[in-house]
Amino acid sequence: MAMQYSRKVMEHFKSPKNMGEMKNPDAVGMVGNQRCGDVMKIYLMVGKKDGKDIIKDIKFQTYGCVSAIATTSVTTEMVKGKTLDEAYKLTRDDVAGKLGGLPPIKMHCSNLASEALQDAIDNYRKKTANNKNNEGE
Amino acid sequence: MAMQYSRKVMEHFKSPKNMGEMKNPDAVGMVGNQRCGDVMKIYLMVGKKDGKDIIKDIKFQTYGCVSAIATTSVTTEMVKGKTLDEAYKLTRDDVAGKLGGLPPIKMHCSNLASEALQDAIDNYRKKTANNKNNEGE
Amino acid sequence: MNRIYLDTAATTRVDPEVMKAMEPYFTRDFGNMASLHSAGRDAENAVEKARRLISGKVNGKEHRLVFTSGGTESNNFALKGIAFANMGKGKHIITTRIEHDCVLNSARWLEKQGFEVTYLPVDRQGFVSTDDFADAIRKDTILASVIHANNEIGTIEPIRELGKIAHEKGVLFHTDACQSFTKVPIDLKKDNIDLMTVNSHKIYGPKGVGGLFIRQGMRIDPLLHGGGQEFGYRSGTVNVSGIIGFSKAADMMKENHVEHMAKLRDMLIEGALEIKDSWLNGPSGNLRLANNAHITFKHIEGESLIIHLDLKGIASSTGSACSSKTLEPSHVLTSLGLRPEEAHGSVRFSVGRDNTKEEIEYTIGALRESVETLRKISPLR
Amino acid sequence: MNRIYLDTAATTRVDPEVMKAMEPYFTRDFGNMASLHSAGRDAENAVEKARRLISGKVNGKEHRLVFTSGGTESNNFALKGIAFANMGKGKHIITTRIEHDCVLNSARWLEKQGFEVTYLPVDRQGFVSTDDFADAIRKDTILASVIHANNEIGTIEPIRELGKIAHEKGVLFHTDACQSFTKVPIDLKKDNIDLMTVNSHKIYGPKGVGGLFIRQGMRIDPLLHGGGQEFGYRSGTVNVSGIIGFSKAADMMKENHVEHMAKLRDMLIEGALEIKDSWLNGPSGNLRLANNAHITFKHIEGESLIIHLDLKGIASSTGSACSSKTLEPSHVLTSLGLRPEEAHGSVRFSVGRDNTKEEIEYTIGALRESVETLRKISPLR
Ligand SMILES: Cc1ncc(COP(=O)(O)O)c(C=O)c1O
Ligand SMILES: Cc1ncc(COP(=O)(O)O)c(C=O)c1O
Repeated sequence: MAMQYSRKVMEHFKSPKNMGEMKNPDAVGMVGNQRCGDVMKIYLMVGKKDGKDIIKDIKFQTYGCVSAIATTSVTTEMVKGKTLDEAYKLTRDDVAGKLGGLPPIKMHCSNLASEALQDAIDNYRKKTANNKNNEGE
Repeated sequence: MAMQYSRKVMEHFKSPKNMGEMKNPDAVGMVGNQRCGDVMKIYLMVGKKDGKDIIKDIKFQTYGCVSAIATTSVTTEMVKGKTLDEAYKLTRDDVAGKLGGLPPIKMHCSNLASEALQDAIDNYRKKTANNKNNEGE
Repeated sequence: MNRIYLDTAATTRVDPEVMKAMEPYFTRDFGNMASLHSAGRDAENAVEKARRLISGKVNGKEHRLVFTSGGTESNNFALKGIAFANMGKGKHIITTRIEHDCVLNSARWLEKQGFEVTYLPVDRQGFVSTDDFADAIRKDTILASVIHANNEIGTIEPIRELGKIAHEKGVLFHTDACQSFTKVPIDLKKDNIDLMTVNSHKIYGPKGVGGLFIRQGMRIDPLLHGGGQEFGYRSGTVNVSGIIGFSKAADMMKENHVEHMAKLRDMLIEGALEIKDSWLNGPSGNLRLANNAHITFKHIEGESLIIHLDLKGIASSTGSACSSKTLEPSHVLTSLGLRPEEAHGSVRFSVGRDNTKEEIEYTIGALRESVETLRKISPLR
Repeated sequence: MNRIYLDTAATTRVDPEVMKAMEPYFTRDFGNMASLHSAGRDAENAVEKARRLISGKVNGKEHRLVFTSGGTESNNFALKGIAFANMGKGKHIITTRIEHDCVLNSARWLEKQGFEVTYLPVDRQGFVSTDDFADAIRKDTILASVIHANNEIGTIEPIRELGKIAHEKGVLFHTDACQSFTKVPIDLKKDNIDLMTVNSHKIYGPKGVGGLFIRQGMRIDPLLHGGGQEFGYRSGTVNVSGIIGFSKAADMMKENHVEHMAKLRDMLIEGALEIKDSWLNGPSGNLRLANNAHITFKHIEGESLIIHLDLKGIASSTGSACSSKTLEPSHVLTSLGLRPEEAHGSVRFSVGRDNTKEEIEYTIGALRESVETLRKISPLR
């Protein structure tokens, strides 16, 4: 059947926010694979606010269908300026909700942006933990 | 499917020739039965011409479908004035041919007029044979 | 000559408003619903609206309306689809002797594939007995299919009671509502219906469109396998314009149309029965379909009468053997107990919402004349 | 914005002349062909004329054209009808991996009913090998079904040779000609075809109409049982207006339309292949369907590209998994040997007789832009 995308989805597809590569990111997350038709990459620049780690800048690159592109775009918009802890809690449902819903079949296949973000945050924390450990030696 | 009757069939159906009962016929023939949907009755008045028995007058009554009515009507028309021997040779195909053809399914079920005529002639011959026999006594 | 059309039980013309509703979907919004681009999306929206509208007419909230190519496909789909999907549970099916040929011949084909079928008798007015029905249900019965309103004699069957009995014994219940849809109130839930067949060309919609209501969650094999359209139940590029026409047609049928038809029907029956040696087949009053008048004239052969009336500008129909390919009289009429010679002499008039009182008066006169003429040339008395 | 429709392989608009030809049969000559009265006879004459016209296009003298509700029904009918009618002779069927879903899913359903099916592979351009075909035939093979021109990649199969091999070994030969009918010359006799599927909505006729050519005297079970319409092969009230539209559409397709389409196709292919990391799927030249251009763009996901083009006013189609309900990439593309990620990035443009050179030029420009944009936001290189 024809895919019925919400107006919001189409807006993000037409003009994705925070699109492109980031030079020297603090961390990168990536999920999906090409065989399945969706690959999402998220670049993070982390800053401090009130002693907490926040997302100072975020960028994405996506290979995939309309909903894959729209979900990564809206995700970057939703978490920019948030603390890492807050951003980490973002779920697929939050993303889909913000977009005014997704076609059911797309809900679980091209809605991987929150996972890509978590992967990026995980990578950031691992890296900083390693750095700390290294510092501790 | 819709029955496709020729113009000729429809003409005979609309205004049957020689239709009705005959008072005091020389012979009567009847074929078909009501269960099957067709009953044809033929009345004969026999005369002499050049020493031969001819059909001086003929009438019919038919219960049945369009082709049953048309075939009896045309049959009476075809044999009026003919000798009994000639009339006896009339076949279903002759009748159907004269009508410009019949729908295939109707060819063998409601095309019994020639049989009704033969039945009438048989009855006439039986009757006159009996009369001769009686005369011989 | 203005023709008088009294064969709406066979098919109806497409209403001009239905035509107007369909037109854009032929030439403008013609997209394939399965397409991703916007032409396909427009078509899909229209079809889903049509689906809701038609479902709304029969309280179809628990059901899925699957669009098909007509009543015949829907009935084949219902019987064969349920049979093949549920043969693990049992191979017995119940139906009646007065179903439309598409139910009967589907059932007969299933018998060849190893299913068993019980064909329930009917009484003189065409009613199935609820007792017979209950008695026929066995442990291995998977489906019962009973026509809602009969297409020849107009008898409306007690489907609510039959459906209740079926459900009490765990049997799926299907009804063929091609004649009754929009003419007899239907509530899929209250009437205990699991599957229901409807079609478009009996209600001033286009030919080649129909539907099968299927209770959600039911196991049924598709009849048409393929691209997975119609929720996977019925594949094939969706006939968008046809469906839009069907729903417009369903929308246009109103209570007052039904009342109008019932009035003309009764007028016609009354006039026809004044001709001697004639009788009505099927019940009278509320248990008779609003548009159906079915009369037997003794010593008359139906085809001849039909054609006689046709020459007078009146379109009607007959159950006579002579009008059928098999040369057998209508199975519905013989199931009522009519003898073949009686079945031959029966005519169906089915009125429509466009017919007028004047047309019915003219028809009664023409009928009287034609019957007289044909009786005059008949050797039977 | 004037839209550019490049999805004629999915469906076409109804030509205004086709519409005009159909109109009287909706509202005036709407009779049921099975009726005795003259309304029914008029309808019948029109349908028989349509049957002769369409048959004449493919030298169908030894065949009977049976009208159906479309390509899906015809293919289901051919496979299941032959299977059930001939299972006494054998239960093996041959088909290919690149058939339309309605053939494949009919075959799979038959497997569940105890039939065995061989799905022949194809080469990188989509051709079935005649050797493979001959080798697959067994003593118990009853039917071989090979698509004439593939709906995704446009490959025209060597059906004349395949049909010859089938006939030498006493196997019935069916071909699905939904895409090729009126675009590729067909001679049912010379091409050794026993059964052939055609439909209307790919050639500017209405949706919901198709046909199956059946060689006379062949044993085949109906798929739709019922009132015995269409010589008993396909029951259901005949879709008169649809059939008239189908035949008008067939009549209107001319050699120069095919040439026009082939020219635009080649122009589009040439322009698209100038975009780097792209290739054509299926053959080029005479063995390719006149309206089909099927291109893969590396590192592009098809749905996104289709929608991008749609926003620019261009309707096209993709074999990407993301556009299908199963989330599997097109079985045709993977059968060619394309990897899933390659299948995702493929787009089908199917031109029509109304398209212009200017439209194709615009499309090539839009395509270049969209591919660039999508590659820019992609993390893949
Ligand atoms: C009761 C009934 N069932 C089924 C059908 C078949 O429907 P269709 O002609 O749409 O195939 C009809 C009418 O033709 C009918 O009256
Ligand atoms: C090759 C092929 N076969 C069968 C079909 C199915 O035909 P329909 O949509 O008329 O059911 C199509 C198109 O949809 C097709 O392209």
